[in-house]
Amino acid sequence: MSKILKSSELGIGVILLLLSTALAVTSPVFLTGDNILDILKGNAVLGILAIGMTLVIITGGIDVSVAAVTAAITVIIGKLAVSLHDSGWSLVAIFLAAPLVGALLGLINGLLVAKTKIPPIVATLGTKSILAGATLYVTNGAYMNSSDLPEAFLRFAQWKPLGVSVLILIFFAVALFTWFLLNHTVIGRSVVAMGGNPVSAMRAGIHLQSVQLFVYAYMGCLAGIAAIVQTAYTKGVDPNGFNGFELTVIAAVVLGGANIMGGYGSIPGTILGVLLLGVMQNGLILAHVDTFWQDIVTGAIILIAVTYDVIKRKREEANRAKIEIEA
Amino acid sequence: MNFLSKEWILGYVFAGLFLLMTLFVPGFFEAYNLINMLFQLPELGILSLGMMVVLLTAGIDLSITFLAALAGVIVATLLTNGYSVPVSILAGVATALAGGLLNGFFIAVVGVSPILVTLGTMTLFEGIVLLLTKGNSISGFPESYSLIGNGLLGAVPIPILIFAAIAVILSILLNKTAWGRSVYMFGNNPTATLFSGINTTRVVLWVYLFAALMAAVAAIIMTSRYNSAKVDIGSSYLLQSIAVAVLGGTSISGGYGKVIGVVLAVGIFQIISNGLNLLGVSSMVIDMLMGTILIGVLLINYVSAKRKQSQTA
Amino acid sequence: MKKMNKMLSVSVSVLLALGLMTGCAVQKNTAAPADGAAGGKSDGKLTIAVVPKLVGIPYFNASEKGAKQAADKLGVELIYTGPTQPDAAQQVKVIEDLISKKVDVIAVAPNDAAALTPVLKKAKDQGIKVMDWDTPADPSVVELSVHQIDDEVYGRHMVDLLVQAMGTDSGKVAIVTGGLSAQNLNTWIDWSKKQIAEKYPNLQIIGDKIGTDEKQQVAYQKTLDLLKANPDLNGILAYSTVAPLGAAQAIQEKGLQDKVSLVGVALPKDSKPFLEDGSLDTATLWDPVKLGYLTVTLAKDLAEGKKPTDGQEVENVGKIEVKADGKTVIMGPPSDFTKENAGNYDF
Amino acid sequence: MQPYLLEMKHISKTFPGVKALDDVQLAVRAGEVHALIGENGAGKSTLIKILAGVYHPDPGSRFFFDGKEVEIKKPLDATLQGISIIYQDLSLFPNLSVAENICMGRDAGKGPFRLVKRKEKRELAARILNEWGFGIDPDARLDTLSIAKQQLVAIARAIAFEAKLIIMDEPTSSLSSGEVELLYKVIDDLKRKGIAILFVSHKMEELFKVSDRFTVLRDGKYVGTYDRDELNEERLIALMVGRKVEAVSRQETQPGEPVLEVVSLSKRGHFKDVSFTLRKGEVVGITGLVGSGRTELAHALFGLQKPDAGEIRLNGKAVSISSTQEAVKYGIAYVPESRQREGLILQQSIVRNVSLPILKQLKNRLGWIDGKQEAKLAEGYIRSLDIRPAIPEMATGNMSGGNQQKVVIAKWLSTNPRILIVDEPTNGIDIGAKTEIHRLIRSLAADGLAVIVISSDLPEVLAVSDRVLVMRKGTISGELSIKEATQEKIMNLALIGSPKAKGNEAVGL
Repeated sequence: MSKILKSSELGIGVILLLLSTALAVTSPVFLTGDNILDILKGNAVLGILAIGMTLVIITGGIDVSVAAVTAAITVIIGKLAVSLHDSGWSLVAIFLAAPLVGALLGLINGLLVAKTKIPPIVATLGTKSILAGATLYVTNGAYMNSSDLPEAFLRFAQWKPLGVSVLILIFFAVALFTWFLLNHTVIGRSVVAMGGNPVSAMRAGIHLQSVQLFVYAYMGCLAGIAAIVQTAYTKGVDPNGFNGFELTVIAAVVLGGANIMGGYGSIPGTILGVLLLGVMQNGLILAHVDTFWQDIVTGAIILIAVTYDVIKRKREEANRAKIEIEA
Repeated sequence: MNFLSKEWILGYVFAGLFLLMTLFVPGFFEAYNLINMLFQLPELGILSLGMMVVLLTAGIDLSITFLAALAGVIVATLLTNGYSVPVSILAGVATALAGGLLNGFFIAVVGVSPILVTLGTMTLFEGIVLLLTKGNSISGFPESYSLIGNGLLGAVPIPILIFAAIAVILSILLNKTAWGRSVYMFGNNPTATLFSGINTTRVVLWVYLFAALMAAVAAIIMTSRYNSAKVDIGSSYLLQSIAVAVLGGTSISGGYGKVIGVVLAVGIFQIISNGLNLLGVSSMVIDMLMGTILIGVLLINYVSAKRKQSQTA
Repeated sequence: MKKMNKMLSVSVSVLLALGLMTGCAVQKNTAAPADGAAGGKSDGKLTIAVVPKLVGIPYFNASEKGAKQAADKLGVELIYTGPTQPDAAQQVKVIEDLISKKVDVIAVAPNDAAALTPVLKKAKDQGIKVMDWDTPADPSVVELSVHQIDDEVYGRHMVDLLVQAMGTDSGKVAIVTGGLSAQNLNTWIDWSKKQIAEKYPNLQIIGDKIGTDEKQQVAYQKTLDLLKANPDLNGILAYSTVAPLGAAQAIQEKGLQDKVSLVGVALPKDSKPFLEDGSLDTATLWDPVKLGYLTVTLAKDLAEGKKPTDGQEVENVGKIEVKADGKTVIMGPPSDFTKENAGNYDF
Repeated sequence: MQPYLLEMKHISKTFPGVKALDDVQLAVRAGEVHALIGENGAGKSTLIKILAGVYHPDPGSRFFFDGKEVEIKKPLDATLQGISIIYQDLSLFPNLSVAENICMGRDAGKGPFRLVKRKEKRELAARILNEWGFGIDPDARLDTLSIAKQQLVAIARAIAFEAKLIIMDEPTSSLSSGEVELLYKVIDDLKRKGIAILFVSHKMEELFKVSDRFTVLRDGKYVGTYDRDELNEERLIALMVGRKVEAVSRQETQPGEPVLEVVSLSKRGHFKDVSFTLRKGEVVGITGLVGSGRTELAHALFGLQKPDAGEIRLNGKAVSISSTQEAVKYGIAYVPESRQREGLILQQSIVRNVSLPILKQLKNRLGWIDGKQEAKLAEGYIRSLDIRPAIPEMATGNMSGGNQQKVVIAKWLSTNPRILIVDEPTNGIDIGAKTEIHRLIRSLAADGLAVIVISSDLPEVLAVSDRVLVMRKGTISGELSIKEATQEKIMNLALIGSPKAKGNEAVGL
């Protein structure tokens, strides 16, 4: 029990719970299964990207190019769809190409970060502007709608095994897989170890550059999956659809208790962070909060959540010291 | 003199680009265009200096552009309601400082990490501006106000004079005052600085207040130059100001950064964007080039630092 | 010293690489050949700069197409350039650089009309003809104002269309918009509200307009929430070319095509799938290609000192209307796109 | 005579421009504790890093382990051969569980997507912790443990790798006396199981207590290997330094009027009811176990922590010190425990470090920092404290520990303090520099400063103090004058709270 109470996800969990309770009271719709599924589906893209970003942040890095990478891949998906039409290959091609291209783009970030020691925020800021510029230059912002997408892909987008949209299932699968990867595989533990103490990790035989390459490539790969989900979600491709989204992704991760300096971060925490943002957006409309107040409320809740977290941590530390002396 | 320092390398790039543009871009080296650039550069330059000071303490201020928008809207509202120019400007500056104080309070006093606080306040300030303006722009200022952003003193635009004054003052503040020294020291090692009897809370608080002041000054120049205030005015300067500060040699992990570097970096951005615009290059390509240059210059820094290391070690 | 030479050579090679990239980029950008930009008027051709709110979105791509057609046909040099974000500050910079380039006419679609006033004055001082298109600028500085539409007519028209689609003039409607700070959208919304107040007092507007960041997925999510929060909603008015798509998608997803009517500002090509299944009842817009064409045509006339006249027949565009002030041009009434005719357009 | 477990011959290591090791040799037998000693810069850490696979020796170097010639290319090779190293900073992971820390590295080199057998690891960790009686919960997160416990985790990790040779780099530097005893006991156990230990330390006393043989390095060269019986402290120091080092000659001082009176000072969870008086011109040593509240007490005096109850009186007047700048204003100076983390800004120069606390007083007419005055100040201290290298613009990060500590002291002297609190003044500083620091502390007191020295190093406490306060579990368990103080009495006070033990066996924990 005490372990659960101490977990770093607690703060955000409490805030989410309070917010949800308040919303459930004010709006009868909020707690319906339908609405919850909508929230999950609407935030699947954010969730997938945030999960990738969690690994990056655990190693003490950051990737601000994530929105540009995702947007670029949605465009590639669109191009593939158009050139392959309805052939059965289109679906396969999309599902193979998206994560692969993403991983390659991520690898470029990884190489810059690992090999040249350029701070991650700067390196990825650079790749972000290159990639975003290139995407717009190539597409000129041209929008694609569902009639450009293959029939098979649209069927996939609508697929609801067990009554739950496949997009939500992909989100859960990514979460589960990444959680497993992080906690039960060699590379996952290396990621956490590197975040905790890079020098010790090197001494313990962990190849730091490989770990960095891995996290950025994995981030890219998830951006590819997110691009598929996004395309299925909007049934269209909008090269401008991700402008400024990187900050939302980072916000979700840090709200979820990850330490921006590295070392700490968890998949359950990140999911809570994603949900907090999702519930906030959903709830503000359901609760009929005036449009012009919505940003103010959102900003205030973020401030409260992060402050609560810091105060809680400080108190924990003070208590820890006390335990030592009495023992 | 170390001719291979980050700042010198920036100087070479700046001079080289200037030469290249003068030779190959018609209309670049003409009085009108040169003055034009001097009008364009200060907004980003001033915001970048604000960002640089924050970066020196290993912080970041994501709220800077929306804080500028907020200050601009306050100034604009008062001006259009008949208040005098000084009163309106004062109110705008005061509003920005209040915003800076909010950032500073959460960061320096409560101890929340800067990226989180300013992520929250960024949304908060945007919300306040939206609430105040309902998304509309506010315009119609007195002639005397528009002089700030559009006037010339002799042949020199007033905004660039303001920028130059700020750059000089900031240089002095950072290099010659106890506060400036403490900023660098805090950026290198906050604990040791606190343990040296420095009131680090106050140092950091002033850093965010300074950034807020820069936001206010940029806001005044922008609203005056554009004769209007609106929620998203200058919003594209956020990532640009970080990029400029970093290109200028500022270390994102704190403790290193020079005003001259940032000034050169903003000049480089200005020359590229103006020169390529004159050539008729698409804005998208310009964005791409900015990214390439950012990475390129940092790679040069990396290579030269590495070479230096292998020579001295 | 040797070290320094090495460093210099590195710097120079970087610069050269940049120069090369720039060169390629220019070559690719055939719309504005480097030498055309260079001389400006050297070959006697007029240079007309058309500045959209931003580049890289379908709507302004369509206008670019029309503008290019007109430029080719009329034998003028066209520069179609704008910022990559709808930021007034960036737009001002683009115009300032165009002034340096000494173009003959600048036609701008302002992100913020007031913000452009000083720079447009500057352009005039340099002897450049100044006009606006798509969205009006400060009327005191522009010599010509090309409106695709009469804002009042358009705003009211949207409400009429919605009532028509709902089949009743009573019920609850909601307003979804692209960006809360988009000037032209806000103007239309205000006229629509006026129309509701004056003509359909039984229509009730729920809450304030809902901003969607010019992003389809956001419009989609927020409309979903809106539908849930207001189960008795009868109609939605969606402004901006992206918002109606997201809103339609939400209606489609919840199977509310018959219950909730949707009228929006949208391009026919993008909205076709939604028109077909009834989630979007009517999309209403002008032809942005024609708008681009008209803008360049009138810009050339402006440069040559010709004034537009009411009822003038413009080739490839049709009859135009000129308001009493002699400089406000209206392209014509909006086109309504429905499932029947949406397939006939290629924008 | 049994064969050597480890034999290194003709080891050289050249860095660009520097020959760090020049034909050095080292031979360690199984089951012995072998001390590797030398001053800072003698090449100890380079040799250790070669052993650990971090550095590669120059060609011609030969390396035998367990009877065969081996080549160690990367850290993992060393671990797999059975060489484990416990770094001074322990090299553990604060964000991972004890079990994972113990098993970290076991999977290195395996495919990245191999599964981690967490249950197996936990069992292994639990077994080792249990067998060796370390009393640590394998599921606890490392950063919830004390440094001493973390050290045991590091040892458990070496055991888990079935290490035949464990290298301990300054293992006792952050341990208090009682914890050190526990470590000795563990070392004994390791020896009994045939594990060799290569022990690096600066503390003479402990070297003689635990080591069987000594290898001495000086200036990157091999001086010799000696049995314990061949050596005494004096001889060993002479071998290390290459000259004779005189012990601190004690200048007797006459304590003046009370400067600082602490009355019933308490801070919940840290210390309770602490009272003592500090006089002008005297040095008071405060010792006790790490975690006994010594550093926290110093923090309270320096305004870093607010006490809950009690009074601090300066020159008879009660004051409340709520921030470091107030402490400085009252003439209190604090040389913190960690030179590198808390004491210095390593990236910055000597000048800038020295002037930091008095920047506001260095103003010229314009209100700017007076650069000339600042440089003069630093140069003055460089001369008077004999700081080397005597380059004012030198970044402090590139200096040796002893000189770094002098810069910290110079920084505080610049504020003209009346009270100087020094926390672990010679941690990780080599012998020559250590006595120099001790002499400096004595001479400062002789000049009228009131000094508190907090230290776990009992010989140091006895060498510099006029009076010794011993803390135990947050309270002062006893006070001894320098005449009556002995190491044994201090230990008893620290461990059981009374100066007399019933029997010596009770001390060993």
